[in-house]
This record gives sequence, structure tokens and C-alpha cells, in this order.
Amino acid sequence: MIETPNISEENETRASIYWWFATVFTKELDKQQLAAYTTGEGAQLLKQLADTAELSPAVKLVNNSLAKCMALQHPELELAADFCQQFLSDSKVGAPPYASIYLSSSKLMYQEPHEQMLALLVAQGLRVDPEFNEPADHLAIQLDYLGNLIMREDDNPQQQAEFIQQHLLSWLPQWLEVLSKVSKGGFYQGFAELLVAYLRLELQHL
Amino acid sequence: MAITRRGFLKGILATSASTLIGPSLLAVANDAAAAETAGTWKVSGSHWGAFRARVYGGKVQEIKAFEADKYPTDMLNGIKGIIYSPSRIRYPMVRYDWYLKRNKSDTTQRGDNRFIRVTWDEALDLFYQELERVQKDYGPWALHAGQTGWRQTGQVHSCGNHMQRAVSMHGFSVNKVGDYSTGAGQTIMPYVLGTTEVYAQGTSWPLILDNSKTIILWATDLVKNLQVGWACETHESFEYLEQLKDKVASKQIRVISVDPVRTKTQKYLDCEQQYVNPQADVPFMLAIAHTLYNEELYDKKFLSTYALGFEEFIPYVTGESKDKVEKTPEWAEAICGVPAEDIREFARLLASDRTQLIFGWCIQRQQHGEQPYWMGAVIAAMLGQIGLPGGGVSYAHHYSSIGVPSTGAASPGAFPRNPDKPNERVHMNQDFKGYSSTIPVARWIDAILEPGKVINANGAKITLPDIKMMVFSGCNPWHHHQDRNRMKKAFHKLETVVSIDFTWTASCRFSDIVLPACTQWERNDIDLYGSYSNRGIIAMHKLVDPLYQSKTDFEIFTLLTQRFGKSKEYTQGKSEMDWVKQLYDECAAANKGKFDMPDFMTFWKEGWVDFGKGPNWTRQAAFREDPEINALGTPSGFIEIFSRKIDRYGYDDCQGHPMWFEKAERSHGGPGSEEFPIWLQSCHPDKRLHSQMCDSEEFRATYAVQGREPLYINPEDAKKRGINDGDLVRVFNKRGQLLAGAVVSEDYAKGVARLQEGAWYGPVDESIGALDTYGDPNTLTMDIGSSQLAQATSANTCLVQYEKFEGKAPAVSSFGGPKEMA
Amino acid sequence: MKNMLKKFWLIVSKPSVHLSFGFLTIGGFVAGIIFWGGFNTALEATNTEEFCIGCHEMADNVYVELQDTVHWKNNSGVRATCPDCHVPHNWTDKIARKMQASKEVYGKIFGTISTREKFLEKRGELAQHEWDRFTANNSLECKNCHDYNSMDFDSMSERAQVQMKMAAERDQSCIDCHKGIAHHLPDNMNSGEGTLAKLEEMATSGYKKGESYFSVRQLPLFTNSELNEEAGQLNAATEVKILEVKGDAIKVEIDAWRKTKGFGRVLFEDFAMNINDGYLTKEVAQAEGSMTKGETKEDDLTGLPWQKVSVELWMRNGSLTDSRDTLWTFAKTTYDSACSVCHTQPAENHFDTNTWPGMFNGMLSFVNLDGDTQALVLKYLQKHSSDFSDAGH
Amino acid sequence: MSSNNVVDDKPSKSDEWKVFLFIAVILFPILAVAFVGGYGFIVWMLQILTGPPGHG
Repeated sequence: MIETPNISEENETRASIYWWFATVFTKELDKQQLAAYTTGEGAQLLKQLADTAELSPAVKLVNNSLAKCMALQHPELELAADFCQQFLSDSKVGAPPYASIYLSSSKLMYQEPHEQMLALLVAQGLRVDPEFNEPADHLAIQLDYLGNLIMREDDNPQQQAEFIQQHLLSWLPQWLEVLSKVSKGGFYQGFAELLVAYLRLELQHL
Repeated sequence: MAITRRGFLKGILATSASTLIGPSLLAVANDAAAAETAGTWKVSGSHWGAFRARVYGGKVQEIKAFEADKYPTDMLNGIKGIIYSPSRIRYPMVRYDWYLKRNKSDTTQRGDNRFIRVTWDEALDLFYQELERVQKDYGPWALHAGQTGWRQTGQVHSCGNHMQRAVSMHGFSVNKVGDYSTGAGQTIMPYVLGTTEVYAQGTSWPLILDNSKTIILWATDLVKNLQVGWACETHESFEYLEQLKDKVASKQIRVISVDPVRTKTQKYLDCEQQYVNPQADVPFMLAIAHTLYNEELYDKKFLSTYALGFEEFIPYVTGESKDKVEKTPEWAEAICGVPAEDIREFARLLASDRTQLIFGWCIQRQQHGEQPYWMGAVIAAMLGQIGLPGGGVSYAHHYSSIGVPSTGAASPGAFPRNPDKPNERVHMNQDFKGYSSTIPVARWIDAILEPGKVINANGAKITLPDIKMMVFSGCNPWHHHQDRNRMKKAFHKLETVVSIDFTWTASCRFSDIVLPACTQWERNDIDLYGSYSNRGIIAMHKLVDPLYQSKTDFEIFTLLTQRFGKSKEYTQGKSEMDWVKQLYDECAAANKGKFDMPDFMTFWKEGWVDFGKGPNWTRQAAFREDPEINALGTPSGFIEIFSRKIDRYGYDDCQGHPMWFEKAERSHGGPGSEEFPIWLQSCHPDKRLHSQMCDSEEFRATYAVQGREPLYINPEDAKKRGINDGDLVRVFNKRGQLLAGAVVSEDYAKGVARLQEGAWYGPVDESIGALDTYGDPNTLTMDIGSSQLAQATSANTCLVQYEKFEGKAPAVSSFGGPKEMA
Repeated sequence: MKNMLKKFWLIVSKPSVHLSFGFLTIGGFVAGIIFWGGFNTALEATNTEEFCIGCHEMADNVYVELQDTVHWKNNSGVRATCPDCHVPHNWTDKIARKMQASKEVYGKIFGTISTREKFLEKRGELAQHEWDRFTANNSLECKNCHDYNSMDFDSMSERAQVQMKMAAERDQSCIDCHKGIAHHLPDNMNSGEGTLAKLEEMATSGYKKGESYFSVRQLPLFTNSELNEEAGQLNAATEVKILEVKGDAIKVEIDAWRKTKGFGRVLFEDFAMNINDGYLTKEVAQAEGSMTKGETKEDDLTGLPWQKVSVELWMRNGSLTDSRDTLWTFAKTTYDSACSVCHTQPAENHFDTNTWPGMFNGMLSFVNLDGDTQALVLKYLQKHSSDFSDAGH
Repeated sequence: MSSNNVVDDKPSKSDEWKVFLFIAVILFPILAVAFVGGYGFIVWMLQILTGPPGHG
């Protein structure tokens, strides 16, 4: 049994893409990863994604800003500072990737979205890796979870679609809007737009 | 699966992105972690009150006041907003330009610039390398790690202790003396009454309630300030305030609030007010002394038995000293605004029966702030009731349960601030190159701006050190120091600034290395409740694990000392819980035979030990009973109305006896009042502890006006400027400008405005003079020493003008992380 | 045997044939009285000092120690004997205590404390039993004689007044403070409990006439060698010169300065410096000829007249050390650790000698120091103030 | 009493005397001491369980 009927190669690819997005929003790029985006497999992946019309504007934004950035003295540090500014500071000067900030009335962390995600994780026998120690409504955790959902043995497009709608697209457009206001470089904004466009594309097929 | 539904995935291989996909962020949950209970109630506390919290699903769900606290404050509602604030510092961060260029970075970017995230290891390495560099390239005089603030409650994790112990184990550094709250008071009073007075236990409330016929609340707002305490507060004083309210109503005690503002206390007690012009208390008091003397209402026997120097003081009152001005009520009226006849009546009232004078700290936080305190003691000495229950003078009944009888129980100690072996540090260099190793707390900005300058302070000559590096832990100087724009200039000269805190204060934004500490509710600790009554001991259970990448102070500095091989000495080989237990056990041993304390495990489970109520006590009673054996701590052992010691210092702004000195700025006709007619009072806030809890969004919304700090103003003043309640106003003077939200209220006299200190600083940009967007009064205050004696803060010597703000208001930038340069 | 019991039962269980009812009742009653008398006499016999010191364990150890104390010999001629303190006066507790004494009999038989060494070894444990008992009954046996309500606080020394009033308010158990009042304290108390013991450990032994020593803590002063006429109190770390050694008493000379305002009761180490050396009672301070008076000069900083005096008084032989260094080390450690609870504590030389008392008083609310330690630490700070070291700033 | 091997119906006067003296002088005093001692012992044991006698 090399191939189970339910976990197709395609699903593996889909899951990988979500995990890739999760990685992008988890941590700053190191030198090696940055190289991968300029000449290596990252560049190739972006190129392949850009073949789809809905995704190509976002990819263009990423590539343009990357090109600009590479001209600077410390491109990876510049990107790290962008990352810090946009995701690691708070909602007034940045666009931290936590659903609670956008969905709860109190605008505090660890609100209902966190508890809902926690319940979903517990139902699957999962929890947030203690090393990561972030609330469960962090975008990267949500994407990681979505990848896991796709990789489950029972094909569950309905469940995936619901998750994308209820837990991701419920706040990502808002997040994107805030991000566009605070973002100076386009690299991470491009990735954010790419993610949202990709999710919308996925929904059409689920 | 014959048909690929998603054409866009064609050709993308799942494995192709392997270097771009990091490890999973999810882990398999073990059963124990998955098992959820309905939640547990845990005991903890804060400066705002001791409480119990329901913790469920790793989250603080609900907070209710501790049952021993019969008068909890609504500030408990702000606690969740602190823990789950989006402005928490989540990771160690370093200012980008500093990361690239270290001590040669562009320091003008400070306060408005980019940060990058680093690992804990990297951050602590950088911190250590900087300590090392400063000690080697310069010496102990270039490092100031001595500024401390109100910390969070808990004796094990007391953050100032941790920072100072760790830094001291590395080497010597510049220290401070005094504090921002009581600098002038704590310096002058030892000369006059023999102790700091401001931090001393006062006459017990029951004795005051039973014996006083008149209580004078002089610039003190008990009801506002007793809401917060140094330890986990249980608000025992409020029981007595309630009784006082009854006695005021039944006319058994007459209470008069001497204040330019109708205070919260005045309104609560429904008592009288004696209005006095801002900063003009001393002329009022001198005229009282004049009346007491002329009408022979003063206690000669008391003065001759217990005091020295009355003969040298009284010519100043009668106009026979060199200024040849008689300090008559008529003379005073012109300055203090109180009609002369009212002053005489007031003086007669004081002398008519048992009178308790109670001073607040506000009037010593001004230029010549030593004088009103000294003069208060002189009046009390003339009345001759010092040492009698319900008589005499107090300088601290508004603070941390002072006046609640002490049980006499021993309280838990703290994690030691000093290295155990004082002379065993990595760097033993003690050569301060002629600079002073200790400076008055509020003069560090002077030191940065004018190193080498020699100033007078309390009889000594201080050579201001050339500070290159600052370390702050749980300390927010960008709240408590005066004159922001001057601070900005000073910060341009600093090479390295390290801040350890749990949330992005302005101080963190002006730093180079920022380390995330967890809040006090993410660690185990022990504290007392009833700071001065020693009412009991409370367990501070960890409510949740440290959030994000934050760590306890204990862990942060253990890891730092590891870098120079001192971590074992630092922790004494003990864990956090070992320390909690040790402090408890030591306390139990000290109380053995007097107060029974259960074993540690029982205490920890129960959450508290109560010592009951203490016996009543009268301040200075022992001195009154036997002034020889129980001599005061003054040079002579007696009350010093005239201090030869201060006189010999030869200062022109603080002489041998209390005097009236005109201020650099004074409203109501004083200097500078033509251009800037409004006196700005920056007193302790009603809804915060200094700057603590300002970041709690939902709670802040309960008092903010259009998202800005409220500026309390007089209706007539407002009308003149076309300002309505709720308008945005720009407040300004030559030192700075800020935005605030107007609250128009009859409580504030004409020419008086209040902005409570502790409002967070958030300028529109990093430039000097930039508009503050939230309303930090220290954008406007003056950074001068009170006098050459105390060199304390003069925050309340401050004149401003304000106008209605027109146009589009900039967003509030006080709360939140580092901001990229425009 | 069986028959005998049977016959006995027959006689006991039936009405008497030969002996009248009256005789039996009276006879039984009389026998009862005689028995009770005997029983009580026997019980009382075990409740006497003679009985207690009947064994050498008591006679050679605790009894000898008692003889040096005020409970043995004092002004009023009242003596407390062993049972006054160690046997409960309440009947039930007394009987229980007597039964407990069976343990002591056991101990005697097996020689548990038959030698001085064994006794010293076990003293801590034995003392603890008594302390526990006193703690539990709130020092009932002490209070049979010493009643808080009957105390004349005014006639006490100031220091005693403060302490006793505090204790009286809480009806505190006497043993809380007065451990070792009738017998020596266990040896290990010195390392275990309290700073007082630590201070005592610093005392040297064997004092030489004519030499100077320093007190390790606050000590009572007397006018006579019998040490029963109070003259005042010597402060911690105060220099005294030994003039005479007479058994347990020593005559010392204190050279000091005093202010001549008031009664002039407080002794200071040096002119115009409020470093407390102790104080005298009003009588001693005012009496003509109780001291040698030297020069008088005015302190410029306060305008008060000061007078040099030399006082000769008696004190108990002990609690003196030949150097202040160990005291200073102890004081410094205490200052560094106990006083680092709050804000940074100021360096010793940050203030001058006369400023320290005020500053130190202000700091005391936050720390748990007993009176002796407070006095010592304050003196340490004053002696290391800016007047004695100039690198303060 | 050893000479009396036969149990009489009626005890002799001397027997009654002997028994009386035995009870009054020997048996009851011993019992009384034993009772008081036992009581003391029980109190002692209780004190071991509940701690030394307290006050009020």
C-alpha cells in the first residue's frame, strides 16, 4: 500500500503549502532561507504559484520587495526588522498575527478565538508545542493545524472549508488591512496577500 | 482521485519546499495536560489588592477581591488587561541600529525606531558583553544600574533586588539615594523630627478618632491614595475612614482639607475645605505661626522642653530678622489667597483643642519642598501636642496602611539585593575617577548632560558621573522623571540602555536591549498584606505559566550571572520555590512564640496567615514621655525648629529655619503666571499605581477622554478658552506640549489644572519638542532640584497654558511596541 | 489460697456479725483520713526541693545553676523551689506530672543523665519539654507569683517597661523571653536561636583588670557589687575599662560625654556625637559624686552644652569582648542582608554620625531586628559614617 | 488464717477484724493510690496526644 486512497499526493502538497506559510509567519528568515527565495527552491515555488492568475500579483509584490531588499547591506536583518515591526510588536504599531486582537471586543490576547482553537487541538489530541509557547490563535498555529486536518485519513473537505472560513478568513482580511497600513517593505505584506488569495482559491475547490 | 481538482497545484511537489518548512508548532498532548477541570481558585495579590483568581484552561478567567479586603478597589478589574495586553513584550529584542553598531549606534533614533528579535542567549550575551565593555573601557562610574521603581508585589521576585544583585556581582556602579515620591520630605525631616517621617508608622487611627477634635488634611487625599499599597493591599485603613465620616457627620470631629482642589477625600467625608493658592502653603503657615505667637496661643513649656531654636525662628515671623518683613496674615493673604481674618480663625481653631495635622506628599514635590514640611513641624511644636494621641503631625497617613495599628509580627524578608560576599565581584575596580558613586535619585539626567559638574546635596559636594550605560528593571523613568524633551537630549548621549519589563513602556522604547519579564501572576511568590500593619502573609500562587518567551526576574538574572560564572552564588543554589519556602520559614522562626504560623505546605495550600489586629500606638509618645532616653534622631535629639547644621551648609534656598521662598514658576500672580497662567498639578493617579496599569486598555477606557488622559480644569477657565467637557485640549509651555481630554469640574479652582502622573508618554515622533499624544504631565514639568539640600523632584512647580485642540488629532502612540522611524 | 479468697469474699459480701455498723463507718472514715493524710504527705514529700535534689542528677546540675539566680536569692527573700515552677499546681495536671515522673525514675535507673556530659548532651531536649509545657499553659507557674496586673511598670527600667507593657498587652507567655532565667541555656542555643546568642558567642572570657573591653550587647549597670541596685544600662559596643573583678561582678569605668540639658542621663561616646554609650537612672545621673566631671563645652551645631564624665559602676562579669571588629563584621552583615529588603540601603559613609539615628529609625519599620541588634547596627553605622571615612560621595 | 481449713458458716469476730483491717489499712489505700495513679497516667497519655495542658 504505497498510496492510501485518502491521503493523495495532492493533499500532501496542500498540507505542505500550509506548513510553508506557517513557517513564514513563525520566524524571521535566516541567510539560507533568504537565498532559497532569491535563487533556490523558494524562488521556484513562488514562480510556480505565480502561474495562477489569482496569485500572481501577490507573488510579484514579494519578488519586487525582495529585489529591493537584496540591494541593502544586511537584507536578512532588514527583513527581520520588518518582521519584528509587523508581527512582534502590538496592534497599534504593527499587525500581530493573533485572531483575538481582531475578533474579540476587548482586543486583548488569549480571548475566545484562542479558546476555540485550543478546543479544536484538544479534540485532535494535540497542543501547542511548549517551545513555541504562543496562544493557539496565532496564525502559524492555525495554518499548521489546517495542514494536519488535510493530512488526516478521512478526507474532510467540508471540515477544511469550514475551518478556513470560520477561523482564518474571519479575521485575515482585517489583518491584511492593518498590515498594509503599517508595512513599509512589501515582503511580508506580499506573503500575507498570497496566503489570503490562496485560501480563497482553496475555498472554491473544497 | 483521478482528477486533480486544483490546477494551480500542478507540478508543485510536496517535498520541494523542504528547506522552507520549519518543524511543526504542534505537539501530541499527553493525557494529563488534556484533562480539564472546571477551573481552580488561586490566591495572589497586587499593589491594588489581594485577590483570588479562577484559572481555567491555562488562563485567568475571573478575579475577585480577597475576603480579608473589605474595601476592594475597582482597579482589580484592570488586572486581566495587564496580563493579556497586546503590548506585552513577547520576545527579547534589540534596537536594530544598536545591533549593527553597538555603542556607536545612532542614538537620535532612540524612542522611534526599529527592533529585531533575538534569542534569549543572544540577548543575554549582548547584555553581558556591554557590562564587560563598560567596566573595562571606562569603569564603575560609567554604569548606572541604581534607578529603581515600584516593582510588582512579591518578595522573592522583587525586580530591583534581582537586577542590583546580579549587576553588583559583576562589578561596582553608580548608585542613587532617595526616591521620586518623597525626596524633599525624607531629606529635611531627619533634621527636624529625627526620622524620614514619610515612611514611618503613624499614630493609630482609633486613637485619632477617639482624641482628635480637629483634623487638618493638608494637601492629602487619603481616599485616593490608600487604594494602592507597597505590598499586597487589603485596605484596612478604609474602616477608619468610614468611622471618621460618621464622626464628621455627627460633628464630633471637624475635618478641614487644606487644598486648592476639592479632593476625593473631602467629598467622601463631606468635610470642609480651606482653599489655598498652589505652592503658597508656607506663607499661610507662617501667618498661622504669627497668630499663635501674637495671641500667645502656643505652648511655651513644650517648646522649652522638647524643641530647640524657637528663639532663632520667631524674629523671622515678627519681622525682626534681616528681611524685615513681618509675616502677618495680611502679608500672607496677598500670596496664599486666604483672607487674613480666616487665617487668624484657622490658627485659633488649631490651638483650641486636640488637633491632628496630616500632610500629604504633594507639597514636598515642588521647588523648596522642604519648607512646608519643616513649617508643619514648627506649627505642631507650637501647638505642643506632638506625642499625644490624636495630636501632633503626620506625614504619611495616606500611604500603605500607615495608621492601622501594627501587629508587631515579623514580615517575610526578600531575595537579597546585595551579593553575599560584598568584596567578591568579577571586576573589583572601585576607582570612580573623582566622580561621586552615589547621586540624588532625580539628578541622573543632569549627570548625563553635564558630567563632572559639582552640585551641593544634603551637605555634601556631588561630582556628577559621566554615565554611559543604564540598566532599568521594573523601572519606568520615562514616566517618573521630569521634562521629557530634556531627557531625550540626555538619551542621545547614552551608549547603551537595557530595560527589563513585561510591557512596552516608553522606557523600553527608548532602550537598546529589551528583555521580557513575566508579570507577577506568572510566578510563585510570597508577600505581606497590610504593609505597615503587618496584618498577615499571603501566598502568591502562580496563576499561569510565563506567557510567550517571557521569564521570571529570577531566571533572567540567573542566566545573566551564569555568563560570568556567578549563577550559583546568585541563587545560592536554590530554586524559586526554595526561596519562597525559605522566606516563609525564616519569618515563621522570627515569629515563633509570638505568632503561630503553620508549616509551609499548609500555608501554601491555605494561601494566607493572619496575625490579627495590633495594639494602638502614638507617634512620638516615647519622646514626649522621656526626651532624654528616647531622644529624636536629630543632631540635638530635640525637635529642631532652627537647624544649625543646615544653616552651616550656607544654602540660599534652604536656610536655618523654615522660610518662604518665591518659586521659579507660580500661578495666581506669581512669577511666569502672565505667560502661562495655569498651575499644573501632577499628583498620584486615582486609577493606577503611578504608571502601572495605564496599559490596561478596557480599564483605561473607563476614565480616558477621547482616548487621552483627562485634564481636570476649572469651568471658568474652560469657558474663557471655549472648551467644553470632553474636548481635546493642547497643553503647553516652553518645555513641551501634549494632548489631553478636558474634564470640566467645579472641584478645581481657577488657575488650577490636574493631569495625574503615570500617564504614558507617546510623542508623535522622536524629535525634541514633539507633541505627546496621550497626556504625560512630565512632558511639561520642570527638571530642577527642590533645593541644594534635597535635590529632589520639583514636579509640582509647573505652569502651563492650554487651548482647544483643532484639527486632526494624531493617534495615541503611548501603548505598544517599538515603532519604525517615519 | 483459693479458700482464703473465698472466705474473704464471704466476710466482705455479708453484713458484719460482730462489728457494729457505727464502728465500721467510723473506722473506715478514720482510716480514710489517716490514709489521705499519709498520701498527701507522701505526695508533698515528692514535691520538695530535698526530694528533687535527692538524686545527684538534679543536685549537681540544675540545682547548682539555680543558686546563682534571682529565683534563689533576691531583695524580697522569696525563693522559688523546684516544684514551684516545674510541678503544675492544678491537681489533675499535678497527678499527671507525677505519673510522668515514672520516666524520670526509669532515667535514674538506667543512668540516662548520670554524668555531666550526658546531662549537657540531653539538656536541649529536656529544656524543650519544659518550654513546650510553659508555652502551652502560658507560663502559668510563673504567673502564680508574677502577675502582669500586679506589675508596677513605673518602677521598672525604661527598657523593661517597653518590653513588659508589650508583653502584658498580649498576656504573653513569660518563657517566650525569659528562657534560661533559672538554669543555664542549652549549649546549642548559641548557634541555633536568636541573634542574642550569636552576640553572646562573641564575648571573650577572662577579663583582666585595667584592660578595656567592649560590650557585645545592651547590659544592665548597677551601683553595687551585689548587682541589685540598678544604675542604668550600657549600650552595645561600648568601651569599658575594668577596675575590679569581684566574683560575678565587675567594676567598670565608662568615659563618656553627656548633654547637660535635662537630667544628663544619656552617655555618648564622644563630644557632639550622638553615639549612645548607655544611660543612667535619674538618681545616678543627678547624684553628687556619682561621677567624675570633666570639661564642659558647647556643641556648635546644636548649641547644647556637653560635659565630659567618667562613671564607675558595677555590672555582671560577662558579655564583653576585647575587640569591636567581630561586632562590626556581624553588624555589617546584618545591615547588608536585613536592610536590603526595600530600596538600596545607603552606604555607611553616606551620612554623618548624627544623621544616622534619624535615617536608621526610618528604615526600621521594614526589618525584623531585635533591640540589641538594632543598637549594635546603629552604632556600627555611626562609627563608619562620613565623620570617620571621607569617601562617602 | 492458714489453721482454718474448714469454712465456717459464720465468720469469727477475729476474722471480721482481720478483714476490716486488711481492707481499711492495706487494700483500699493501695487501690486508691492505683486509681489516682491510673488517672494521672491516663491524663498523661491524653497530653501526649493533645499536647501539654493549656490555659483557659
